[in-house]
Amino acid sequence: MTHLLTNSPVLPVLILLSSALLGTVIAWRRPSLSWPFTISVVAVVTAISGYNLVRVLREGPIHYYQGNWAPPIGIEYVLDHLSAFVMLVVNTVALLVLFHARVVVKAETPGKELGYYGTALLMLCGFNGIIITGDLFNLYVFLEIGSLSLYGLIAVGERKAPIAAFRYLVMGTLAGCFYLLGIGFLYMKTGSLNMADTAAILPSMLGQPAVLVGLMFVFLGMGIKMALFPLHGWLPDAYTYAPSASSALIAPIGTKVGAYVLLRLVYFVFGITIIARTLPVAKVICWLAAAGIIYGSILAIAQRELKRMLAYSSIAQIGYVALGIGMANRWALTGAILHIMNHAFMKGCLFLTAANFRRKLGHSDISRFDWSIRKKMPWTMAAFSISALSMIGLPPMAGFFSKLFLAMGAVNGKHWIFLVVILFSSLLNAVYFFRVLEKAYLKPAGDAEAADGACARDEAVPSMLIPTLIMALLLIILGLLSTVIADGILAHIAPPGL
Amino acid sequence: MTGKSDNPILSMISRMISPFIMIYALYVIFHGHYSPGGGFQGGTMLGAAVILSRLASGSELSRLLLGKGIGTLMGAIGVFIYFGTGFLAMLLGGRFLEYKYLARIMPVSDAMARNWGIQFVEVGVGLAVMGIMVALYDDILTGEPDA
Amino acid sequence: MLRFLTGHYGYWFTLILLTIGLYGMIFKRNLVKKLIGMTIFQVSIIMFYLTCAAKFGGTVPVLIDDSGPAAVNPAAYINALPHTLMLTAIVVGVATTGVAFAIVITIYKRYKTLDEDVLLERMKKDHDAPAD
Amino acid sequence: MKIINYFILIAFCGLLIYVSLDLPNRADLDAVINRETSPAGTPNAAVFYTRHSYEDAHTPNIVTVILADYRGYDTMGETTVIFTAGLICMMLLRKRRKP
Repeated sequence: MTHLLTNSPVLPVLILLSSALLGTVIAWRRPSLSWPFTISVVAVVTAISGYNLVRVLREGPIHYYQGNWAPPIGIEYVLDHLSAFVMLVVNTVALLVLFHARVVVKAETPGKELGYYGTALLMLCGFNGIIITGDLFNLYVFLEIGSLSLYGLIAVGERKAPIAAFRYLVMGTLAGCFYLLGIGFLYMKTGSLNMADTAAILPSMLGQPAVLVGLMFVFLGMGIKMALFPLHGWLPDAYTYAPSASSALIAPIGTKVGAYVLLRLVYFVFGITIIARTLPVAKVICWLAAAGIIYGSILAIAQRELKRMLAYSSIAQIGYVALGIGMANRWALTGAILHIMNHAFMKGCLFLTAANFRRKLGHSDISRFDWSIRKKMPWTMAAFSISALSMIGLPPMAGFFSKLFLAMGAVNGKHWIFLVVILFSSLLNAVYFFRVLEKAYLKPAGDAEAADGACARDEAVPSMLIPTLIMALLLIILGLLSTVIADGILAHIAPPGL
Repeated sequence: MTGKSDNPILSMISRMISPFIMIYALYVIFHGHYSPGGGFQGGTMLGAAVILSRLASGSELSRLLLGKGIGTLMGAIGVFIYFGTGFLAMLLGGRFLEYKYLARIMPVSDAMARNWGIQFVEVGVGLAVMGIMVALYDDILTGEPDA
Repeated sequence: MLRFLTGHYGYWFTLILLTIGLYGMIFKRNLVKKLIGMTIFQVSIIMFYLTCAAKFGGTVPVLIDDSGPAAVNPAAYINALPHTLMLTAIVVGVATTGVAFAIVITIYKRYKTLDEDVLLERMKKDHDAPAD
Repeated sequence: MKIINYFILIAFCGLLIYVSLDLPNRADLDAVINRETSPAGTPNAAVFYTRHSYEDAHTPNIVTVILADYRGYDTMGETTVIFTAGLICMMLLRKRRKP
């Protein structure tokens, strides 16, 4: 057994892959078994990724060679503080969302549990594979596994879901092809596919056009995957029309992995010199991110439907992460990684509450909210309020600390405009969240039945409520722990030249 | 073309040809070490042979060749063979997909153990590709009047 | 100059294919034609990788004389790595096209059209109907 | 809206022309990817495969050795891609069994 644990970096991906296969075969015989099987597998994977993080903190970065071939020859898995941390966040959020998904999947996509849980496991396998790999082409293969599963999870929804899924598929495949073209140019110039090896070769050929255009294409591909501002066309429809369980699974994890890949490639492969001086990619990322924050926040205010509002707020929040990546100093980088974690939990909690509303009230239209909700679903509203306050950035909750780090990064880098953007957008966040809170707590209910305030408590089923409350609770705990996380884990992430 | 194709020549020829396509596909899979070929090319040809019989003699008749629902299951088995070989190497003490350690349970040298490892993997890939090709054809066809 | 031309004409053919693929994806209204454009785009990237793999006077990467590592002359065999990568890219292209056609079929079953503009109108008509 | 599309297409074309001018000649032997060691001193993977594939796996076909042994993990990921496509088509298109 201890021998297996020496292979712990590769275990999460392998377990998820084999359980997706096994799960399909098992559930073929007894469909009722697919949900418990999936939950136990994701729980085991979360435990292993927790063990991986502890192991990295103890032993420092771990390099795992597939088939025991050294890096330029074989494929290498790099488990350092950044990848172990993001893997733990992704797996924890997925565990909580999948725990919540049992009732919703049975209600919204009856009879499709067999394929649904298999695809969810494969999506997680793809994303874990992206986060931990140290090889450029291997990242493309697992990017395709993750993206294909996303298209499937969205397309299984109701009337308009396939159209949103088709649009996402065309843009996602285009992004994958841009990324492949980008590493094609890099391979033609450097002759190596390993990230660390390419990073060592690139300084000798810094200003050459092929390397710069390769960087541009990789950035373009990952920009579409993480829905950076001008490339976000697919996101609002995809999150709104997907079934509730899928949008709760995709929103916290999908765009974050794209941001993680951009961060990994820009800092650890291309290096600071290329993105800051020879080609102002850092500046471009910053300005697109700032425009995205403002655009996303303003459009979120204008939305009538809760899930569409959350989709536009996702575009704004991924703008924060991109801003942190673009500002290229230690504070901003820590803020970006912290915001990947915070936003994963916040958006997960918000989409779970939206799923609860859809399940119990039959709709999630903001205009039809009134204070009967507070009486009918007090706990779900409490979770919604906590995550809304965290999105706005109030101190005890986690959202405040990541915005704090980003603001200090802006001050440190003397980017005054971005500092203004961060503070002003927090105001915009407040506007579109308080609009919902105000309706849910203060707007007198129209119909008589709720007028005397005696409407019965119609709370969501416990199996849907517990994960939502756990996530809300985690937001507060992570908020208090954020300085510990920043100093303990994120301080060790030292991209060369920063 | 309803049910049994009304063109006897077509169904007769397809029934004669598809076995030979399959034999050549097996040759491509197993001869992948010495000549261009391997799991993917062979698996696609196997899938093509089954789909040829589906097209020519209709799905009912062709169900005897390969059942309707078995495609995805066969794909799962194929990927499991690939994963199993790598995991077996890991259980025997090496890293994942390190076929050298298969030599511990096979009476061959390290290099030949890798040769056999590659062979098992190619068979797994061939099976997976064939299963999924036929499954895709069947799924896209559900609900249509039988081709 | 001739050396430059003979060395780069391969890339320009790939470039033309890439542009045609992108044109198909952006400008065509029919969903299936978008998919055709996407497939052209994927295949042209495969062509690009294969033009990188060529070597002057190199043959198929199957070893003829199996003598030791020192005796093998790498210049005699073309670069095998891009060919391996493109096996993977071809299969990814097939899988994506398969899923895309599955989605197009579900769209056609529900909206009875494959034209994007008609589709958007019917989606809006749905929108005014009671919430889905 | 049309203008933006045309602009995207032309910009894409321009970028590709700009790159193709800098790429090495198509089949010359002293390009960076065909040299023994890369500029940073690490061994070049492609040449290593050509030399050591028979010694490591007694298999003349170099592509098969790379495919299944040196970069075998890529191929497993790719077989998973096929299986994902099969699973998704089964999920989307197959009629629900009557419970």
